[in-house]
Amino acid sequence: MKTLKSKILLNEKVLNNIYKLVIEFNSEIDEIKPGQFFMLKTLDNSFLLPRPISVNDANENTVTFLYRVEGIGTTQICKLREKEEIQAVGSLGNGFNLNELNGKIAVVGGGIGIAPLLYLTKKLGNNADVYLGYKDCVYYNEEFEKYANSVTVITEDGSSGKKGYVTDYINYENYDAVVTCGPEIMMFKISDGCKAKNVSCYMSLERRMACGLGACLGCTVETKIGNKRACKDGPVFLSEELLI
Amino acid sequence: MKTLKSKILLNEKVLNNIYKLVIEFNSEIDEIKPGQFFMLKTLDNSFLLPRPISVNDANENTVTFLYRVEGIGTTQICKLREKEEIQAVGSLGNGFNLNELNGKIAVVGGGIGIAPLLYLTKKLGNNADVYLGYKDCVYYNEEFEKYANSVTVITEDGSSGKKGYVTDYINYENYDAVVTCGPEIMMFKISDGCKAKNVSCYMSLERRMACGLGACLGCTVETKIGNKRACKDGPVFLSEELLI
Amino acid sequence: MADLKVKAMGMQFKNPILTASGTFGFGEEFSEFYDLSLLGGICSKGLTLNSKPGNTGIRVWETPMGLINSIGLQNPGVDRFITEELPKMKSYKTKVIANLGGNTEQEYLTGIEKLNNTDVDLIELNISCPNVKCGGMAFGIKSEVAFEIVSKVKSACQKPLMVKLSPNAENIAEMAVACEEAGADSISLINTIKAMAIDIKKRKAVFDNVYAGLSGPCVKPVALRMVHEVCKAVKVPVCGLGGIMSAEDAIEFIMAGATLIQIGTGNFIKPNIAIDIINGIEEFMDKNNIKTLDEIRGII
Amino acid sequence: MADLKVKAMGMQFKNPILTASGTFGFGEEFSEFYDLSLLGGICSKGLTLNSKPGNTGIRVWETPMGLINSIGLQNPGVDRFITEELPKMKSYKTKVIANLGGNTEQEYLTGIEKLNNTDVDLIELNISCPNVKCGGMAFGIKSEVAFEIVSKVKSACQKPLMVKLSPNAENIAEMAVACEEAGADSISLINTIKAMAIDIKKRKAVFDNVYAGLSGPCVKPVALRMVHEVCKAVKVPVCGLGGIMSAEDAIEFIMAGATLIQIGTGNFIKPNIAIDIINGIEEFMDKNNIKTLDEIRGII
Ligand SMILES: Cc1cc2nc3c(=O)[nH]c(=O)nc-3n(C[C@H](O)[C@H](O)[C@H](O)COP(=O)(O)OP(=O)(O)OC[C@H]3O[C@@H](n4cnc5c(N)ncnc54)[C@H](O)[C@@H]3O)c2cc1C
Ligand SMILES: Cc1cc2nc3c(=O)[nH]c(=O)nc-3n(C[C@H](O)[C@H](O)[C@H](O)COP(=O)(O)OP(=O)(O)OC[C@H]3O[C@@H](n4cnc5c(N)ncnc54)[C@H](O)[C@@H]3O)c2cc1C
Ligand SMILES: Cc1cc2nc3c(=O)[nH]c(=O)nc-3n(C[C@H](O)[C@H](O)[C@H](O)COP(=O)(O)O)c2cc1C
Ligand SMILES: Cc1cc2nc3c(=O)[nH]c(=O)nc-3n(C[C@H](O)[C@H](O)[C@H](O)COP(=O)(O)O)c2cc1C
Ligand code: FES
Ligand code: FES
Repeated sequence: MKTLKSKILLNEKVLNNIYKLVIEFNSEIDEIKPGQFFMLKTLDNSFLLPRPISVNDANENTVTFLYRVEGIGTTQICKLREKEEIQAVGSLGNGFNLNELNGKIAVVGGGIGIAPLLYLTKKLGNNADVYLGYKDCVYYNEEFEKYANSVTVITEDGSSGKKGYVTDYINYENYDAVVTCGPEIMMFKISDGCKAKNVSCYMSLERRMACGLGACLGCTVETKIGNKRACKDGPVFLSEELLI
Repeated sequence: MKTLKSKILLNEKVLNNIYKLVIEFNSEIDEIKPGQFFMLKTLDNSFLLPRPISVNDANENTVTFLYRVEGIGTTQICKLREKEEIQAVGSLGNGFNLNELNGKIAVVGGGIGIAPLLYLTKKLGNNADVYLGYKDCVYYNEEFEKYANSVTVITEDGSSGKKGYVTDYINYENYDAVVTCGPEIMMFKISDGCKAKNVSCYMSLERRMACGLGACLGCTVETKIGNKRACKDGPVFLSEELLI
Repeated sequence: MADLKVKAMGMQFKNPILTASGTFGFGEEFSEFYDLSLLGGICSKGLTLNSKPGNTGIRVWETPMGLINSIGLQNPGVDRFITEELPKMKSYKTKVIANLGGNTEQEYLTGIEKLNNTDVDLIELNISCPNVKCGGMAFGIKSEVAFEIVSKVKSACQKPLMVKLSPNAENIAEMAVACEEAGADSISLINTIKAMAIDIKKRKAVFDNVYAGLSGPCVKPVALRMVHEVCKAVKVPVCGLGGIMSAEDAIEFIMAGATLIQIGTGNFIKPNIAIDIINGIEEFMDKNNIKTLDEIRGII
Repeated sequence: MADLKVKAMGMQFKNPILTASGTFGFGEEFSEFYDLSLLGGICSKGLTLNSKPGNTGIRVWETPMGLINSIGLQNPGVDRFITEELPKMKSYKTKVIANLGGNTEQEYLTGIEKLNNTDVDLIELNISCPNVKCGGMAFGIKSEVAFEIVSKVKSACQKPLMVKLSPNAENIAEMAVACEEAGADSISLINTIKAMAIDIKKRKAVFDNVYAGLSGPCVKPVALRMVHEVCKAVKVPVCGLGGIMSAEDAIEFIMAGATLIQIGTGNFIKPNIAIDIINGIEEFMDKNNIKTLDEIRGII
C-alpha cells in the first residue's frame, strides 16, 4: 500500500527559494528507491493538482524533499509548518535501478535537479563522482560530500567552485554510467557526451503530471517503443531509449 | 479612499472556534463607525469571495475583529499569522447612527453577533445596558464590562450567568432604543418586543455578500420602500422599515 | 512606453479594460478605491425599460473559484438610469456603456430609442441573461432568433451596438456571425454559464429560480475558447470576458483576438483589480518590447 | 444502517460510485491505495477499435480549480483491452464498464461486436470526447446525429448501453431524449467542456490541438445543472459526473436525479477519494436517517 498523508517534521528555507521538507514515513510500509518521487499537496483547496517532488533522502522513519518555490503550488507548500499534515502520496515511479549502476558512476545535477541525486549518491555507497552545476548560489553540496567519492561544484558565473557548465568538466570515458537530473538541455548534452563514448546515460525527466500514478496518461515521454508515462514507467529513462 | 490591504498584528484563538484578529489601520484615512464591517480575504486563492466581518473595536492605528470559524473562508483566515498581510477592504456599510441613539439604550447580542456591539458600546460612553446571550461557552463579556453601564450574561444551558434566552431578560419599556445583532430569530423576537412597547429597534443583518460594496445587488433586504442592500444601505436597519 | 489605446467602433478607448455589466453598479461604489477615469470604460448594470426588483431568495453563492448569481436584473429602469445614473457615470471621464436587456422586442426597441438621445457612448445589447424568466437569454440561444432581434435593434439604434452573447448559445461562432450579419458593430462574450447549486441540508435548490449564472476564474478556460472561436469567425471587434483576474489572463484574451476586455467578478474579489490589470498589461508590454496591442492581438 | 445499493439497467451496483473513464486507467494503479471491490464500478480508459498513441505536446494543464486535458484517447485498442486489461479489471470484483469511442460508425459497430462477447458488464458509448479530430464529439453535438449513431450501436449491442453526453451539445436535454429514443439504457454526463489555454510567454496555445477538455471542481455547477435538466427530460437512469470531490457533491447530483455517480479528476487529486465519498454518503444517510438513496433521489 502507498502512503497518502504524513506529518511534517520540518519545512524550512535552505537558501533563497530553496526549501527542505521532512515528513514522517514508515519505511516498513513501502521501500523507497532513489529517483522515486511523491505527489505533494496542501490539504486545503489553494491549488488543485498535487505536485511531483523527488525523494531527496529517506530513512527508516522520514523522507526528505528539497524543492524550489516556483509557482502557486510550491508557494502554498512552503507555508506549511511543523506538525501540520501534508498530502504526500508515494513513493511513486520506477527510480534508479541500482543493479544497473555498477563500476564507476558519475552523478550530474543541475540546479534543483540535484534533489533526487543525494539519495542516489548515498545508495551508491561512497563510489560516485558527483558534479553539481548551479547558476550562482550554491547549496546542498556539503550534503553530497558525506556520500560521494568526489564532489565538483560548478557555477555559471564562477562565484563558487569552477566556472562554466557542468558539461565542461565531465570526462565521460572515465565512467561506466552517468546519471543526470536537471534542465533538459543539460541532460541532452550529457547524453550526447555519453553516446560518443559509449557510456550508459540515465536521466530523470520532468513532465507535467496530473495523477503521478500512471492513470491519466498526461506525462508522455516518447520512446523508441512507444509512448511511456514519465510517472510510472519513469521518471528515470535510459537516454538511448528516448525519441527526443 | 478605502483601505485595501493591511498588516496583521495579532490573530489568535479566543475560545474554541472564536478568533480575534487585529490589523493595522490608519484612522486618518477613514473614520470607522460602529456597525461597519470589512471584507476580509487571504491573499492566496484558497477561496474566492471576501468575507464580511464586523469591526469589533477600532483605535487610531488598529482595527480589531472577532470572528467565528465557520467554513472554508474563516478557516483559511484563522491560519494567517502576525506580520503577514491580509486583504481587508473597508470600512464598509452605514453602521449605527450614534445621533439617533440617545437616552437609555439596550445593546443585545447573541452568539458571535456580539462582535460589532463592543465598539458600539464603547462609543455609547458607559451608558448602555448590555445583554449577551450564549449557547454555553461565554467569551468577551469582560471586554464589555469596560464600556457598559451594566452587562447581563445569559446562557441557554445556565452554565454561566442567567439561564435561558436573552429575550427573557429585557424590559423594553426601560429603554429609548434597543440595538441588536445575532441570530435573526432572536432579533425578530426583540423587534416584536420593542414594537409592543413603542421602542425603536436597530438591528444589524447578515446576508450573503459577493462585493460588500453595493455593486452586485446580491445582499437584498426587503424593506417597505423597496429592496435595499445589506452591505451599503445596511447592515444596520431600523426594524420597522423591514418587510421580513 | 507601451501604448494601451484601442480604436474600435469609431471610438478611442484609453485602454482595453472595461468593467462588466452587473459587477460594477454604475461606478460610484468603486470611486472610493481609485480614479475611474483610468478605465477604458464602464458598463452599466443591466437595464430594462421599466425598473425591476430582481429575484427573491438567495442571490449569490460561492463555488470552487466561481460565483453563481441570480440577481435577476434588478435595476431602476432606463428613464431613471438616464436622469439619475448617467450624469454621474459621464462625470468619471471614461467611456460609458449602457447594458440593455429586455423580455420583448418592443421593450428593447423603446429602450434603445430612449438611449439614442443620451450621451451614452455605446450600447451593449444583453441577449444573454440567464436570470430572468423569458428574459434576454431566450434571444441568445438560437442564431436565427438572435439575428431577428439584433437586426431590429440595429436599425433603431443610433449608437454603436455591441451584442453580448451567452455561452449557452447552441453554437457560439454561428451566433456571433448571425449578430454580425444583423449589423452588430461589436460582439462581447461571455455572459454567465447556466449553472445550479443544491443545499443538501435543506434538500432544496439554492436559488428560487433553480438555475442561475456562473462566473469567475472557473469559467475562464471556457470563455477564452469561445472568444477565440468567435474572433476567428467575425470581422467586427470582439470584447472578451469571463473569469479575468490578472493582466496575464487579459493578455491571453487579447492573444486570442479580443480588442476589448471586461472585468466582472474580479471587481468583487479585489475592488481595484481593473487598475492592477491595466498596469500589469503595460508592464508586460514594456518588458516584452510590445508597443501597441495590435502586435499581439489575435496571434493565436 | 444505510443501504447504498443501486439497481439500474437490470443490474445491481454495490453503491452508486463509479470511477470515470480516462481518470482511473484500468484500475490497477489505484489498487495500491484501496480495495477496488469497494467501488460500485470502474470505467475503462476510452477505447477505440484500433490502438491510439494519443496527442502530441502538453497534455495536462491546471486552471483555477480545474484541469484541461488533451490526452487524445491514447489506448491499446479493443482487442488488447479484452486480452490484457479486462481479465485484471474483472478480478477486482466490481462492475466493469467499457468506455468506447470512435471516429466512424463502422468503428463503433465493430468495437461493440468485439465487446459483446466479453464479460464486460456495461458499455459506455463516448460520443463526447473533444480531444480527437473527427472523433467522438462530432456525434455528440446535434441530437439528430446522435440519434442515428446510438440507434445503430444499440441494435448491435448485447450489453446494457450507457451513452455519455458532451456538455458541448447544442441542447443537452434534447440530446438526452434523442439518445433515450434511440435505445440508450442510461445516459451519463458530463464529459469535459471544450476549453483553451494560452502560454503568453511562448505566445502559443498550450495544446497542440488548441482546444481541449476542462474538468474538475470548476465545472461542477454546470454539470449539476445539466444533470438536473436531463433527469427531468428522460426516464432511463442517469449517471452524473463533473467535478465531484466530496460526498456532499455526490449527494447534490443524487438529489438532482442521478442514479449513478462517476468520479473523474478527483481521483488525481486524492487517490482514495472514491472511498471517502462512498463512506461520506453512508454517514450522511445514517445521520439523516435515510435508508436508501431512493428517498432523496430527484427530490429537487
Ligand atoms: C518526477 C518529478 C520530480 C520532481 N522533483 C522535484 C524536486 O525534487 N524539487 C523541485 O523543486 N522540483 C521538482 N520537480 C518539479 C516540480 O514538480 C515543479 O517545480 C512544481 O510542480 C511546480 O509547481 P508550482 O505550482 O510551484 O508551479 P506552477 O508553475 O504554478 O505549476 C503549474 C502546473 O505546472 C506544473 N509544473 C510546473 N513546473 C513543472 C516542472 N518543472 N515539471 C513538471 N510539472 C511542472 C505543476 O505541477 C502544475 O501542475 C519535479 C518534477 C517531476 C515531474
Ligand atoms: C455585515 C456582516 C457582518 C458580519 N460580522 C461577523 C463578525 O463580526 N464575526 C463573525 O464571526 N461573523 C460575521 N459575519 C458572518 C460571516 O461573514 C460568515 O460567518 C462568514 O462569511 C462565513 O464564511 P466561511 O467561508 O467561513 O463559511 P462558508 O459557509 O464556507 O461560506 C460560504 C459562503 O457563504 C457566505 N456565508 C456563510 N455564512 C454567512 C453568514 N452568516 N452571513 C453572510 N454570509 C455567509 C460566505 O460569505 C461565503 O460566501 C458577518 C456577516 C455579515 C453579512
Ligand atoms: C452579480 C452579477 C450580476 C450580473 N449582471 C449582469 C447584467 O445585469 N447584465 C449583463 O449583461 N451581465 C451581467 N452579469 C454578467 C457579467 O457581466 C459577465 O458577463 C460574467 O460575469 C462573466 O464575466 P466574469 O467571469 O469576469 O464575471 C452579471 C454577473 C454577475 C456576477
Ligand atoms: C485526463 C482525462 C482523460 C479523460 N479521458 C476520457 C476518456 O477516455 N473517455 C471519456 O469518456 N471521458 C474521458 N474523460 C472525461 C471524464 O471521464 C469525465 O467525463 C470528465 O473529466 C468530467 O468529470 P470530472 O470533473 O469528475 O473529471 C477524461 C478526463 C480526464 C481529466
Ligand atoms: S501523471 Fe498521470 S499518467 Fe503520469
Ligand atoms: S454584497 Fe454586493 S451589493 Fe451588497
